[in-house]
Amino acid sequence: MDTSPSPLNGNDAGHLSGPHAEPLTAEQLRELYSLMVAVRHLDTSAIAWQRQGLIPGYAPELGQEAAQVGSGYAVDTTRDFVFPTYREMGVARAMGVDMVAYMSTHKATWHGGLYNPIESRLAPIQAVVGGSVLHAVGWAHGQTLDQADGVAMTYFGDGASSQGDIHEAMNFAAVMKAPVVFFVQNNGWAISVPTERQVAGGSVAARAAGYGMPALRIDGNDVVAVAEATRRAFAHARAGNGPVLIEAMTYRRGPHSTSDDPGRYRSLNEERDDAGEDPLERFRKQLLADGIADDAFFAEALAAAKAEEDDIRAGIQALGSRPGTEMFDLVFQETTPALQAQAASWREESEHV
Amino acid sequence: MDTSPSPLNGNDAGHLSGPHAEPLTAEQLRELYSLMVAVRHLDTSAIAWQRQGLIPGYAPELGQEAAQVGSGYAVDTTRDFVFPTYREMGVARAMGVDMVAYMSTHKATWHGGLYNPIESRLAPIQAVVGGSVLHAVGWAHGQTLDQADGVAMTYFGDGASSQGDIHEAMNFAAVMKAPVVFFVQNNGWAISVPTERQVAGGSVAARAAGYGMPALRIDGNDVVAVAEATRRAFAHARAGNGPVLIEAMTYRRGPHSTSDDPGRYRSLNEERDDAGEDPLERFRKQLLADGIADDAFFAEALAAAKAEEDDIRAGIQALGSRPGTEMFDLVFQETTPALQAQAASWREESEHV
Amino acid sequence: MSNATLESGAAMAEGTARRGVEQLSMQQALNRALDEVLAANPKALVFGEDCGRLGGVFRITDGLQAKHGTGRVFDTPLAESGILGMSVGLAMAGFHPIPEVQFDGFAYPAVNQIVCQIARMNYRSRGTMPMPITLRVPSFGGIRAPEHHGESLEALFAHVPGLKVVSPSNPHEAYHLLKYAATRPDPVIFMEPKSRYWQKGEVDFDSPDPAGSPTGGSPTGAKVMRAGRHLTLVAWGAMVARCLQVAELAAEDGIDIEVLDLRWLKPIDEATLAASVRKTRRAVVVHEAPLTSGLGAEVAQLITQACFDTLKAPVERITGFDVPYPSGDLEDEYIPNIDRILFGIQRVLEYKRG
Amino acid sequence: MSNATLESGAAMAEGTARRGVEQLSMQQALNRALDEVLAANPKALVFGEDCGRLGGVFRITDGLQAKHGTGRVFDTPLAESGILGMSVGLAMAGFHPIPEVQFDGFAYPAVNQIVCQIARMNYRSRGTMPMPITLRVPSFGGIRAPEHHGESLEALFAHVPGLKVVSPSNPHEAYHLLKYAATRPDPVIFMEPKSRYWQKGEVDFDSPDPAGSPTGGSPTGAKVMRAGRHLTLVAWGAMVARCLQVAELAAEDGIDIEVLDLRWLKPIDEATLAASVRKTRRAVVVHEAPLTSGLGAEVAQLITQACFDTLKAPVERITGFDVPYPSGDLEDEYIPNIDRILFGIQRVLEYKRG
Ligand SMILES: Cc1ncc(C[n+]2csc(CCOP(=O)(O)OP(=O)(O)O)c2C)c(N)n1
Ligand SMILES: Cc1ncc(C[n+]2csc(CCOP(=O)(O)OP(=O)(O)O)c2C)c(N)n1
Ligand SMILES: [Mg+2]
Ligand SMILES: [Mg+2]
Repeated sequence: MDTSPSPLNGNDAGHLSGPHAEPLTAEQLRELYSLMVAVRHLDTSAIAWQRQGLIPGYAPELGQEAAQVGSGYAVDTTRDFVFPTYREMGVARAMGVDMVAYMSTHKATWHGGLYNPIESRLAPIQAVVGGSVLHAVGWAHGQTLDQADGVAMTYFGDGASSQGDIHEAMNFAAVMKAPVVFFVQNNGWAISVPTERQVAGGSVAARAAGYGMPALRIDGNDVVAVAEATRRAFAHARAGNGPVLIEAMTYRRGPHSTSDDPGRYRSLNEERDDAGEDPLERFRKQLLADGIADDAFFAEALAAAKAEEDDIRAGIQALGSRPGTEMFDLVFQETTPALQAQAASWREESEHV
Repeated sequence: MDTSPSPLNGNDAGHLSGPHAEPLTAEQLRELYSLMVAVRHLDTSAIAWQRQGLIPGYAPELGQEAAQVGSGYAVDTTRDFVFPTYREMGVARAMGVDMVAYMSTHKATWHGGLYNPIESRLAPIQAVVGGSVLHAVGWAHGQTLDQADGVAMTYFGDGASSQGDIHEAMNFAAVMKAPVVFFVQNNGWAISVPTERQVAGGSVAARAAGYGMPALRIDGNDVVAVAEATRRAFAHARAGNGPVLIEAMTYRRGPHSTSDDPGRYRSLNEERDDAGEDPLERFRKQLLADGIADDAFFAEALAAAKAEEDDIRAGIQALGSRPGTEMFDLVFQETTPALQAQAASWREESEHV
Repeated sequence: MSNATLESGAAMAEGTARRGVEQLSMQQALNRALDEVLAANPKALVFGEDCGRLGGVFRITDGLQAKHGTGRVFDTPLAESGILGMSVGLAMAGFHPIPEVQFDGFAYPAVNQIVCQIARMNYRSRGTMPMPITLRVPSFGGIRAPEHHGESLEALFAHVPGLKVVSPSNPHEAYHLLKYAATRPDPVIFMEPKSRYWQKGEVDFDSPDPAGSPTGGSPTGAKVMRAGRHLTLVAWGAMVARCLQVAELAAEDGIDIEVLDLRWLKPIDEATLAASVRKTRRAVVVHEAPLTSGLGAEVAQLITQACFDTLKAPVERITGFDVPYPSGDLEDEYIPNIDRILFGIQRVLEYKRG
Repeated sequence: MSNATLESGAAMAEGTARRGVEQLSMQQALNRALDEVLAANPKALVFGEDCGRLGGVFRITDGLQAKHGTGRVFDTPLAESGILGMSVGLAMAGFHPIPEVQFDGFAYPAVNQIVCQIARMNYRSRGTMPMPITLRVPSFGGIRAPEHHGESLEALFAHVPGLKVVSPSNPHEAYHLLKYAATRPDPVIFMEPKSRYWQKGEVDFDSPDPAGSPTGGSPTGAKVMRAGRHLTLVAWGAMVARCLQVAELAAEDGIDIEVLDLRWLKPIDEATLAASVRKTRRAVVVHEAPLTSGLGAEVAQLITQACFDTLKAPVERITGFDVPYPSGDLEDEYIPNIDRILFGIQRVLEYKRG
């Protein structure tokens, strides 16, 4: 796989414009590595938490750390806004979202997560496949109307690409020239269905040309390539050139979720052959080879990741259930008499008062 | 505009395969002309019928006769199946559907039309934009499962191309290699919205490449080009090569429907400039120039069209309302006690018995 | 919503200057309300299929693009899920979207965005991302239209937690309810009775409560449109006018009918409903939607719960049948007509415990 | 449907050979039913997201692809409207599609195809294009799942003319109702109570009517699961088991409760409902869906209409609240629990006029 981001379209639109960003500094590369280690460690820990009964379920992102950290790192949280699926823990972490609040969704504390999406610049966790992609288009069009310079980035998978909403979103964005980055993580699978029986033509990026939209199909396991492609896409959209699609080719190395059993649809041999090199290990080797980081740095990063995980686990353990009144109080901005009556009878009957 | 059908895709899939059909004979060309005149005459008559109060409304297809007659003519009604929208009168006529039964929908006699869709090989008239495109995919996949050789052709407009279902249909069809011809009439308008504010990238055909599907973008006002492109697409799909998309570039010369007022969104000058030459007049000139037909033939064709319209009008005039019991009897194959009770009370109260 | 009677809609928004009374069609009244909402709130946006240049197929948005600009009033591509999904994002960005779906039946492709996103985003985001979206849906039947152009989706919408649903019955209600709905911080489905678009009526701009209304009206809650003693007819949308006609006819036979315009289909004003039926002791609910699992069941059950002791007969429902909305003339058989409503009234009045 | 009691489902289909009784989970019973339907009808097809190789996320279709081939049992791309729209075309071509949507909440993207196409094609085509589509929807809550994985859509479906809706409450019902539904010529929404998938129970393959059932059962209509004299509890899906528990508890206090499994949510078996409440004179309806405009309103109103004279108290509804389905522990507060049902029963039993 070619590691440099390459425009897929032969047409004019295929060339991204907008100011070119400086290459990543050594400091930034190390930061990317630290983020990836933190994410990897939290991700594998979360599976252990689930086995230990601390959380009821989890959707691992093992193997997608480069795609998630690299793209999340490119977000300018002072003006951009991100729309995740249910699997973007690495994006949230790279954006600096409170991770106890984020992981609370996996403790089944609150569906959308407990973080404040407005302050975090990260929309609530979204369980409908493809559900939020149109939201990004609306938010981005709002930037145009407000003459502001924020860009919306929306994540979706190879499976989600089959949903009608994805098409409507791309068409709306391209018609309105909305500043949107469509970030596709093509991780090879939608639960048990491989990309080749999901994505006709084989590439989500190839769809972009049909909307006159530029697309980049990149090596999603190369964190630097991902970060740079995402920055280019942001610059292009921010400069008023309309939407861009990035298809990051990666691999879901783990199960779909902690209740999935991948052995039913793929063999360990297939996993090994298709997954390619581990993005974290690969980045480590590259940093070493380039003399940007050494074993001491890697050890330190891992230690920091472990300490971070300890804190997050403690935070998750400390999370109690949400009070039942929230069920009623958070439905509307202006509540209704019927809802108040239901809340009252619930209180009476549940609390036996 | 180039009048020859040209594959749009640079990729392999761009070349249609399947046996080549013989060129159209002089007899067939005259038949096409007669059909176009019949359709033109019925279409303009229907507008008059609406003004006279014979029918409550109508969706004219003025200007789309070549696209409709040419494509409908290519259908093999012994094995293929066609899925129309609300504007395919010309297709129905070219396929030999009973025109009183077809036009009954515009008398508001029965929403789907009174013709038998199974026998006519034409699905009921469809008012949901894009609503039946997936049906064609399912029907076509049924052919694959049955190892039969029928092809499904589904019609939709430039406006409908924005619907999510269209994307899902193309992706399903291409993933399953279903024998479907997606026939797009790009008539420049979706009610008041022109194609350039509807179809990002400007071409529905250009979307096909993203699914690895061949597409033809053709002059939809050239009936011969349309018929030949459609035959090629059928041959390709019938030979097991999967779906094909045809985008027939044409122009809606009339209002969207008899209740529309195009003066609110386009000027007569714009209409004249954008519509191009009348497809019927153009074909007439061509037949004359090629010595295939003469004025006597044209006069005869028109006389036949008028006679036909007389019969259809008489048939429509004679159509009474459907009996109210049909409301209840046609809901299910196996009715329910609740529905029978409602039918009984309706009978009692409406017929005052 | 509960305290909202305090702010009496238009009159407050426009200050205290009296603006008087005009004869308008419902189409004009809705157009006026949108115009004023756009003028008052720079974050309000009006969009949908053919809403811009054409002014909508029913001309409800006529002239608004010319006046407020193509940024505020615009055409979208032909995709209802896209329109509603985009509305979510615009709301997140601080706008007040007022989208239109062209006809009731074309709300179905957007149900996923309406139910799973619009209705739940305030909840999911713990109140940080309100969804002030006013979805206009030209609704109900009665205009001999093609298939899917005569649907009544109120039961579907009313069942969805997080949505509010309202339907005006005349130009005055249309003006005030739309102005009210389009300034709320919660999503409201605004169901316009398309068969009434061209009917004229008096609009009192100064107060949601028309002069001479039997109850103190407000843009929230139900409204008694005609006081009566013998039976309560409950209706909404286009059926209110029909029920008023029925009441006139019944009056000739000495039957004194109270007509209640439910207005808000969610939340339902149980108090006004109960007060009316406690007085009349008999009720008939009328709607165009199919009978089974229609909103009439909810209304009937609320009445029965509240008035079980006083009810003289079970609440009767006169509704559309459990059949797809029919074509042409059959429309008159499907939509509750005067005869069927009168039969229902008769059954209730003649009910004997047995 | 009305005459369908004549053919008693499985027993007929399999001839007269006795097949006996087995202990199965609902997952196994459904899997068995699908296997037999596929074997008996070469035009039957099973498909959906992950239905093939994986056997479905709940393993309902486990092993079916291996046994019946990839043509008969297959995975689709991830698009629910696509799945249902394709089903329409397959039905037109003479197949009997048995599609699955992976979870209740993901039926919403397919609502347009379900409501405007599947439910109406038989009508639109004047009976020439029947839609024998059996849509399996893993439904209702109770498994601490992510958002949109615990929805109850029965009120929406029951309101749609042209659809039939059924929900099994135990493995025996699951086996017989699915075999019955999947051999009907009309579209049936088959709502599987996912929280009951792993509960075992006795399946009598020879007759839809389990040995010892108080009523002569059949795959149509409602079924009395426990006879009682003081009050009728009406429920469906997972709530039936809960109501049976409640009845046991109430029995300790000398309260004799009849539990009615509604089974068919459209058409509703009014006769059995009325017969039960005429006897007990009191009724409580229990469902997981939100209260307002839920199917409980329809059931309550049908009871009230039929039993107005004998009812001792208004029918009570114990339901989910008008809030989005909540996360985690709050699920136990939202779904009607034993306490809330007992409170409701108490209110009805203690109701005094006046
Ligand atoms: C509309 C919808 N349909 C079905 C599901 C169930 N589901 C959850 S994840 C998933 C697969 C998604 O695959 P992909 O988009 O590739 O994302 P990935 O899981 O690989 O990150 C499915 C079918 C859903 N959440 N939403
Ligand atoms: C789902 C849906 N949304 C909206 C409409 C209302 N409507 C009817 S025709 C039409 C425009 C269709 O344009 P196009 O697909 O280009 O077909 P044309 O009318 O030009 O033949 C619209 C918006 C509809 N019928 N269905
Ligand atoms: Mg994937
Ligand atoms: Mg068009």
